[in-house]
Amino acid sequence: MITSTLIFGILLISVITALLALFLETAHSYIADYGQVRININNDKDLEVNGGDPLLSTLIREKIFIPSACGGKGTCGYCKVRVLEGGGPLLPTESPYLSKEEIQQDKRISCQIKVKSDMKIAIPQELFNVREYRVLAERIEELTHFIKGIRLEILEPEDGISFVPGQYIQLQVPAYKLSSQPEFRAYSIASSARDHHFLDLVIARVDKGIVSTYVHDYLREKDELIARGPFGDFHLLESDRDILLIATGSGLAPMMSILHQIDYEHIQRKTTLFFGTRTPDELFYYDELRSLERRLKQFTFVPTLSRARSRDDWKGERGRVTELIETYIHDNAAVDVHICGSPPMVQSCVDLLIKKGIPADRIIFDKFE
Amino acid sequence: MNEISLATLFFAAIFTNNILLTNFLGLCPHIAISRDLKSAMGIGAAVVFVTTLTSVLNHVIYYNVLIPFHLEHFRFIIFIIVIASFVQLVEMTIDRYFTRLYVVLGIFLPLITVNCAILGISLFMVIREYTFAQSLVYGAGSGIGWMLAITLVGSIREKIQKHPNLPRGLVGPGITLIITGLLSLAFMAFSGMIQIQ
Amino acid sequence: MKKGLYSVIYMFIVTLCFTSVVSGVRLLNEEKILTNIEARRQSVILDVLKIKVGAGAGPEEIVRVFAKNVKPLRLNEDTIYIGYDDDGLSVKGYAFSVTGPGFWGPISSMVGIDKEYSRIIGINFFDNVETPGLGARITEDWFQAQFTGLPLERKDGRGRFFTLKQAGTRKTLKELDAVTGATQTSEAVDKLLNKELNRFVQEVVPLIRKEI
Amino acid sequence: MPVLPSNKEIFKKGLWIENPVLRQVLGICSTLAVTNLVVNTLVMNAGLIFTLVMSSWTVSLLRNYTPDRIRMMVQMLVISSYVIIVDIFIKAYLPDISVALGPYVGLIITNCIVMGRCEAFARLNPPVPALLDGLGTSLGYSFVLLIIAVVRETLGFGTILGIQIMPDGFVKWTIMIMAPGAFFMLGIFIWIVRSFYPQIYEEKG
Repeated sequence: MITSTLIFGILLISVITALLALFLETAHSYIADYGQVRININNDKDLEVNGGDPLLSTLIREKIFIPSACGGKGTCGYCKVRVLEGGGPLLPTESPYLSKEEIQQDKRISCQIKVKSDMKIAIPQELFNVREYRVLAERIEELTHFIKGIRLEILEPEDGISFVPGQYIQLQVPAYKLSSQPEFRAYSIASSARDHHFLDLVIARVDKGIVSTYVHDYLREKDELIARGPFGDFHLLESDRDILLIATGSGLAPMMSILHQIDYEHIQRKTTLFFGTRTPDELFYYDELRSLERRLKQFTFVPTLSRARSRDDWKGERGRVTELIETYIHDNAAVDVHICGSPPMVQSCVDLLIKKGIPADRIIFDKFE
Repeated sequence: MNEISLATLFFAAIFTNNILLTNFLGLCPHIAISRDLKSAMGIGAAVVFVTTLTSVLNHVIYYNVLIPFHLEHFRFIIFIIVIASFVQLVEMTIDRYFTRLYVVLGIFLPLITVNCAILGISLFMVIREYTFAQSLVYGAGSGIGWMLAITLVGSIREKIQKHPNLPRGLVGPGITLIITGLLSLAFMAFSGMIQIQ
Repeated sequence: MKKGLYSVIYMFIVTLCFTSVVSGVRLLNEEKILTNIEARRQSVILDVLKIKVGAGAGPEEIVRVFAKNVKPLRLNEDTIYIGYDDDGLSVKGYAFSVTGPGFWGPISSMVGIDKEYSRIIGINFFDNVETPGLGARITEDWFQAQFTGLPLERKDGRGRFFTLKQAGTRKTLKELDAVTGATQTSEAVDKLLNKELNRFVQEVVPLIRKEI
Repeated sequence: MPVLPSNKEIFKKGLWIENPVLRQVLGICSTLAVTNLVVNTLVMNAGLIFTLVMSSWTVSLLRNYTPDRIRMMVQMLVISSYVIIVDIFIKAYLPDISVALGPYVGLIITNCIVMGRCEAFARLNPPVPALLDGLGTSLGYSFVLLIIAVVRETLGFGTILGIQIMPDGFVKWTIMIMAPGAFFMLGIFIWIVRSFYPQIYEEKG
């Protein structure tokens, strides 16, 4: 008797929920059917999706993961996406999370707006493009006594990698003496973004660093590795102002990629690169940069040495990159500044530039630990 | 069983036993959406609408399906699923056919599916053994009480948020909670107002 | 439509699994829950009859003491609990429950009366849905303890047994402190208990006398 | 430069860096009401931890089979089933506390954190990380509410877990037991933490 009531109860509840599910499904197919719509991402990729759902969950279905904390409840405001067309009017649930600037940039809260018609959106490349690659160490060369340049060939996937100059990838090395499990570290890409099948990385030896030690001491040409990416939002700032690039040590890598971009996109903005090292033999990519300087008349290369000795026969600048800023950059200069290197160097450069009246939104940096 | 008059219950649900200020229900959207008055009113209206209808709906289901078949212990499941699917359905309908209403009110509906206040009202209704009419009045009253609290906090917050002397750590949720606390204190003064019949 | 059908079947199966598990867990614990509910009800009766149970006694111990010291007596629609002393022979008092509207919902209380039907020996408001920190303070010891010793007599057999006064203004034994800030709850308690005590004295006591 | 999170980091993130109460101020609804006594808070927290961990795990297991449109209903079903189990256990083994908690146990269902973690993390990730995320988040949440409960009980009743700790002459802060006390405490607590760790809790925008 008890068991039969029990089983009947369970069945009844299941029938009720199933009926509700049926109800919702029917309602969905009659009320919320907006048919097939097209979402264009970054002017590049088109997605064919079923309309009617919020943008956030539609993108998740397409394996594009916009970060969000509250799970589409509109209470965290993290899932911002630029919607260029087809977003409809700004909703009151979005406005609390968007500043005036963001509204001007067409930023929207993606869990709140629904996909009802064709849309055009822009999302950070890193969210759209992150993939895992099987790569081959095609060439390893010694750039200085503690920096190696490695060239990776992308074996898989076959269509290679797409990234924005300035971005980085995560390189994974297998378990070895220093580490019982595979480890990965982030390295900026130095090669041209036009080259989808090869990546140049600049890897400085870090004392006891698991990945850098592996690369320096164990990695041989033709070895295979895993890489993930691209990540990061370091990029060439768009305006018609002059361009200033400041790098120390391996921070030169993303600058190289950006210089390639200036070259192939024929960007005519006046460009200056400050590159600081300690001694002349640490100045890697020197010849390449000098020849680029000869070829591009808008580009000036200014290396500086902080510990040049008299026997080095150095005719260029001496001192730190901050001293170059003091000499070369006048107050309130119309310039976009891009900085890459150690955190203290980045910090002192930023402080100095702000003091010189360069607005903070014209300075972009990537700190290398 | 329960003899509270409808008028008393209605006012008590708004003032003396405000669902937000004395029972802490519906705090998440309260903190998130109370940044400005306009959104506060939008979500408040959506809550009034949903609480009124779901408390009635759940009342009917509880007394006509769950009790006769001895399924009371499954009430959590049924109540929340009814609320979730009801809200989803209403939102779909408004979105499709009443676009203007959608921007003002409909957009808030998905946010309040899991609003504790709505399930809370359904549960209180059962525990306190309200009749059908009492459930309707209690649902509506609690919804209005919630709306009142969020609009009050929203309008205070709009002013205080921009004050330059506001400590940085308090910006956002900190100050909202303190305003809510003060309001809750103020609402305690209502407790002598309503006479039981 | 195929997708719709999948959703419906999926929902059905998932619900079936989960409700089965929940029912199983419930079935396993049902007896324990019922004992707990029973023990809670019985401990309230023991409390108002001032029959002592060892401190920290579990539900089983309460049920045992209750079975030994208390006998229920059905009188028409009322159930009276007769409490006996440990010898099991001499009557210690009578307990009966009083339920009625509070401010927010029903308030249930158990009242213990001495064997001469002349005084309250204990009261316990065991169930209410009043506001925590306000009306719900009627369950606090100081409030309940005030009733102990309250004589069950009225002038000329009319008027009230007691009145709840603003805290701190009580002058006689029949004036009790109300809960500050909980006017409605206090009034409800006042009205309910006076009415039900009256009914007990007028209607139930003669019935008990007849039975014993 | 960020790295992809390991399991340990997922756990740590929930516990402190992305602490749901302090950072997003989510999910305080149902539990704040019972923070006037430490013991009630402990029981509610245990219930919440169980519910969140188990629902995250279950939602993650079902993630590849659940149709999107009824996702909400399925999650609700999973969560409320676990909450009923919690309710049954509290009723069976902690009867006194069950009476004190009343309907609030049931309201764990609508705790925004449970839904939030299921929606935002569990339904997109494999079971083990989902479980750890649930554990970290719920522990972080419990930790904050416990601190609030300790302060409220100490000031409001002069006791902790029912044991008197304040001197006899101590005047109880009745306001702490009542609703406003909870709002003030949480507000002040968030204020203190955000003042000490502005870098973590900086509002983006």
